[in-house]
Amino acid sequence: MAVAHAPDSASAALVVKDLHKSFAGLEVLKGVSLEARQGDVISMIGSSGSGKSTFLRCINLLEIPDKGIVSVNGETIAMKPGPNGTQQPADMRQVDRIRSRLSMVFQNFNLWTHMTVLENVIEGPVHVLKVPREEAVARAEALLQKVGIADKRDQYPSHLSGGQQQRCAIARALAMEPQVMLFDEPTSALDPELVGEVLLVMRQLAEEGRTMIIVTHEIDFARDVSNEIVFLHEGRVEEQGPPEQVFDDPRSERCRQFVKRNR
Amino acid sequence: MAVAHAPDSASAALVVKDLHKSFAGLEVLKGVSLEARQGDVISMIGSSGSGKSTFLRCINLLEIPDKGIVSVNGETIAMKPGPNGTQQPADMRQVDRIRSRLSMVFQNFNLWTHMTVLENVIEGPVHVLKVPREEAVARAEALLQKVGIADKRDQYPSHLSGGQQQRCAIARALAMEPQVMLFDEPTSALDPELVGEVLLVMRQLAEEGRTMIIVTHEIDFARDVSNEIVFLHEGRVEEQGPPEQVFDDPRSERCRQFVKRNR
Amino acid sequence: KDFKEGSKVRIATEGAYAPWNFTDSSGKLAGFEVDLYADLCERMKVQCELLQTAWEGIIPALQAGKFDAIMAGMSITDKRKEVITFSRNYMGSPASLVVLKSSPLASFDAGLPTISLADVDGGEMAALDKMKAALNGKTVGVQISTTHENFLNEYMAGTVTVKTYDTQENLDLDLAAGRIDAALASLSYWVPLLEGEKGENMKLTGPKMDGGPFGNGVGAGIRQDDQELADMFTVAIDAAIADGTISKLSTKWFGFDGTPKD
Amino acid sequence: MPEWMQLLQWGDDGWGDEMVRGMLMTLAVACAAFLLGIVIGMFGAALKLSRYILVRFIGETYTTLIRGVPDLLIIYLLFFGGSMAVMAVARVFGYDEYIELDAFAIGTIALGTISGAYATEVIRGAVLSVPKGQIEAAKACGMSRFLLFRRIMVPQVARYALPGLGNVWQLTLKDTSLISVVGLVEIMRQASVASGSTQKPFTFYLTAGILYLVLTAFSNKGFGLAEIWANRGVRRA
Amino acid sequence: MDFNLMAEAFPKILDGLPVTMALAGISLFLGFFLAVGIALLRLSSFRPISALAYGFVYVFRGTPLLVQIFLIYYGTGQFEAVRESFLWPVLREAWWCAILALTLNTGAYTSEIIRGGILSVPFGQIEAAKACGMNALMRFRRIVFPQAIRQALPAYGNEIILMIKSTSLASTITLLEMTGIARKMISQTYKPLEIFLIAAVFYLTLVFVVTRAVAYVEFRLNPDRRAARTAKGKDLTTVAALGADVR
Ligand SMILES: Nc1ncnc2c1ncn2[C@@H]1O[C@H](COP(=O)(O)OP(=O)(O)OP(=O)(O)O)[C@@H](O)[C@H]1O
Ligand SMILES: Nc1ncnc2c1ncn2[C@@H]1O[C@H](COP(=O)(O)OP(=O)(O)OP(=O)(O)O)[C@@H](O)[C@H]1O
Ligand SMILES: [Mg+2]
Ligand SMILES: [Mg+2]
Repeated sequence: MAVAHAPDSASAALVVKDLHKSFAGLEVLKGVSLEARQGDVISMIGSSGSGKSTFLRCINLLEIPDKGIVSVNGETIAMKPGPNGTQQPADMRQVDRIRSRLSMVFQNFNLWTHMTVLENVIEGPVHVLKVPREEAVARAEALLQKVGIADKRDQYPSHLSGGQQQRCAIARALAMEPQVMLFDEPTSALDPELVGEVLLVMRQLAEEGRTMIIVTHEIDFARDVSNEIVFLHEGRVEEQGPPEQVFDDPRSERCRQFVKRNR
Repeated sequence: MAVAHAPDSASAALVVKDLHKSFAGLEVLKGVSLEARQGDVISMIGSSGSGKSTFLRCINLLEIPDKGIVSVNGETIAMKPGPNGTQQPADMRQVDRIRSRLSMVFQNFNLWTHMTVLENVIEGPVHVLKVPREEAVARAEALLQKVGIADKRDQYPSHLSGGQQQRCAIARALAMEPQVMLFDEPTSALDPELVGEVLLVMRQLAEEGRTMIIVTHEIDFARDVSNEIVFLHEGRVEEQGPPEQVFDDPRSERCRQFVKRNR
Repeated sequence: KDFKEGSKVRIATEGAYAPWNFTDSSGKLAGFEVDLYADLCERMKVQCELLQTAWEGIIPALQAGKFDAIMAGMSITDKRKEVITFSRNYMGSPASLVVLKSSPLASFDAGLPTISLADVDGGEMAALDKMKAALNGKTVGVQISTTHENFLNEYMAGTVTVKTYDTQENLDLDLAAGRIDAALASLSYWVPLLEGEKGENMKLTGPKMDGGPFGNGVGAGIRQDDQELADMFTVAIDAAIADGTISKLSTKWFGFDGTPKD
Repeated sequence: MPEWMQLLQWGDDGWGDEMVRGMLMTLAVACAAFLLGIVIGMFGAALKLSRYILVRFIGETYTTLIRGVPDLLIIYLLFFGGSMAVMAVARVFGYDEYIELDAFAIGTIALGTISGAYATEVIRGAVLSVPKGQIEAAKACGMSRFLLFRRIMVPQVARYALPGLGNVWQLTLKDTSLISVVGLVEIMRQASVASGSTQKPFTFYLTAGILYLVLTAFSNKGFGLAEIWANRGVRRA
Repeated sequence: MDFNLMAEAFPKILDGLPVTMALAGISLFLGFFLAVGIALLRLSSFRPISALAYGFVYVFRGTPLLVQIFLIYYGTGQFEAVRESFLWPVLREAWWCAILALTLNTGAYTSEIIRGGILSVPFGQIEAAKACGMNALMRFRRIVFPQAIRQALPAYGNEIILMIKSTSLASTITLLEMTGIARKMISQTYKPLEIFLIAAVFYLTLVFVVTRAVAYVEFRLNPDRRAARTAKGKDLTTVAALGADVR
């Protein structure tokens, strides 16, 4: 579905170079690099605990990487050395600005419990992007319609089913109209029908030129939605390429095993 | 895989009759009945918001059904009329007893955050079932091994990846050695490899004669694991039968549509 | 309860109201009333026990029966007489104003050294008027709900601003800080204070006043049911006045002879 | 030797030992009352969270009444009222001497009742903050009410309640100054005796303040450790 | 029971009501903002700042309010330098000293309560706010604070009540509020029970109003803890909250 681009750092929407991250001695990311151009949809697969979520969280600095560079739209997040060998973001204002251009769907949704579904969705646009309220509400309603929970707009997250919460989280991320979207297993709680619909939404977004990084366990979904697959194994990129190659003819033994299980 | 049993109420491990449940005017379950014999593995499928989780939660009385009967191993949970037309469990001791024979894996895990992985797993056996501590620990370690998170035994849940949390939740439920197990999307955060392993564990449990009710979105998994499929639609059982029939030749139009999406 | 010779009598004092009664640094009680109680008990031929209790709640505790008498610098007033009874007074205590030495009031002279408010004659009237004029527009501090406060409200109403303090020490501090122009309290308090370092910058001014609103001196407080105990105290106090014991003790502790006149 | 050091000497020549003894009394009463208050607070919270409106009403009445009535009145009622009641009963049996109730016990009960009302509110707020799912998980594995309470609620409630309970502890610590009316000599009473006897209020009130700070330092340490314990497994953003 | 005395006490204590309410109201208002600031400073990762905030809380929570009022009012007056400084016109007034002491005191206690509330906000929700680019201030204002205050509300209700009662200490520095008047009457009549009972009536009324108001605010702020809203129907339960404690 996506056109092959020539590697071109200038038009790169997201560049990650040599990312390292450890938790209390456990090295989770051992040097991961990734480059995504405008309109790219990259799926990350890999076994549980291989560091996929950590990687996404490092991109928008929810975890501070121990080493490595992240740039979004050509702007590199400046880091400064912190105490005992770690690093820290140099300018929190820059971080906030870059974060407002990224958006993220969390693996466990993290909806704000004190706000209704609608309020969750308009929160970012109204307060971060300063979109006028009526406009934000209109857009939010359209998004909720799209993901099929328009009737739940005035409910609080604790009264939603798992799939409804996940859809609310997706709508919240979409509402930010970000250049780069990070999805952490966005369809885990959805039934096959809804997965199909989310697929449609994502295609549409890709056509609008938005870049997406998707962590997913659904190989079929990954195949359908993405133009590049990254297979993460034990904190390293073990295999990378277009879906056909990674799924149908993987070079690495580990990847072959992983994909095999999925009929 | 499973043998067809003659319907026999006496050996029925779980009987649910005409369950109704509304939330503030929204009728979520509109009379759902289900019968599971020893060793049955029943998968419930249905679109998001159709009431699957609510149904499971009603079985162990986490939600009090507005109407309907639940019996486990022939023992019916006694209810008494509550204020304004609702009902209430008559004997909380009975409810606790029955709950200790059921166990549940929640859609969002609900691990106890103040306990390590191991403590989460041995909590029920040690304190509810009064299993000696060493024995419980030994069994818990075996279970953690089985689901592949033995190395995380002393971590707190908040330091686990999504899939690791889910596996911890599964181990916690298994540790109770219950007669009936309720799984709410037990594989949503797992990669295909792990799904395969969970499948193995479930087969083993079924062979031991345990009864399982599984809510899942993964049609392939449901086909592999269960001897009966229940398709829930808008709070009613729309289609019910062995996997081959429900998936390959559904009678209801709605079910046909739902299953079609899954190639 | 019957009190007679040889009975046991429990007497309460506060232990924090120097020099009437206070605690020394080793925790032992001392002061005018501590000396006096021993003397009176000997005269009454009873076995006495001296207890220490907080001022707040001392009367309810007397009524509840925790002890049988209070000797804690307690003035005999009509209000108190509604709830307990008193022995005769064992100490008279005229009141006086104190000001800072730097104050214009320091040199105030009403023309009379003492005023007895029980029966005011012409000269005393003129002295009171003089005082009124001198204090006009000034702020005077007193300890709350004392006879001194009553005096200001009755005799100086409209001329002075009255500020009330829960303890006498706080009143002293505000006088030193200059928040008030003058303080009114009993001479038995002022005389020892002015001798100490704290009173360095202060001085007595105006006439000494007693009688009328200042009540009838200090006596032992006793439950109303126990009138016979009050009478025993009165007899003993009369004797102590007669042989000069009170005069001696008050001079020792207060620096002046405070033997009550009647 | 500076004057204040002389005043605060140890032994018969100074007030140091008396003040420290007052501090120990404060500590003893406060500890006993605080523990009692926690127990009452747990019951109170249970009452206020009950499904039954009547039970809730009882809890509501308790907290409103106790918090609404001046603390000193509660102490008076318990102390004087208590001993009068006991004496009235004794008189029926022909005994009419004064009966002294144990001041420490009365003080503890009075302060415990008061701090219990405040603890009730703190604990109630904390109970409501425990993630619902974790309670459900406990129910689902068949835990009885008591077990649920002991194994899941207490540790989690502790986490949310500790800062608030720290306030209640401070309150109890300082409310001990009110029990001097029942005859217990604690820090503030000792300070007022000393300042009334020496005419040195600043020295003694400052000393009292410092002694309270010493107590606070120890209790802060304790609460800090308790918070670390209660927050195990919690991630911070 | 001396009912005449009680009847006499009623109007007198009523006179102190405005003083009590003004002292409590003003210091609670100012103290709240102070507390939010202190709580934030305490959670700062910059050590000197959090230590400073801790020191403030430690001292003002750790010493009796009586001692604080005493030192602020009588203590400052001891120094010639203070008496000659520009602060004296303020510190000279018992009223402002009381407000100052009460504000600092409630600020310290409230900051602890708010800190507890802040710590109870689920970690993931703060991350979600970060992820959509909210800066620290906005995160606090929109996500953390609204949730913190929900958790802290019962404890804060305690604090409001304690402040109302704490105003009684203002009588040590010549301000006559309700307890001051009551004590004055007690030391004239020596009938503490009767007079305290009348005072209790006033305090109880205030406390009752406060607890109802707090319960109402708690109810309003926690829609997610209530049952799902019925379509668009009127929220009848809100009205019920005034009568009963609703969860
Ligand atoms: N506590 C509640 N209050 C109000 N409505 C609720 C509550 N719990 C569930 N619902 C509603 O009931 C319906 C069924 O919810 P349920 O969680 O059973 O769905 P589900 O079939 O499990 O969906 P999913 O696959 O998305 O998890 C949903 O529309 C949901 O919004
Ligand atoms: N805060 C933390 N502290 C310690 N260890 C952590 C922390 N967060 C993650 N880990 C560990 O890092 C590893 C990678 O976690 P991560 O969440 O990135 O996995 P994942 O690839 O997203 O897995 P899943 O598919 O199960 O979500 C896991 O082993 C996990 O236990
Ligand atoms: Mg993950
Ligand atoms: Mg569900």
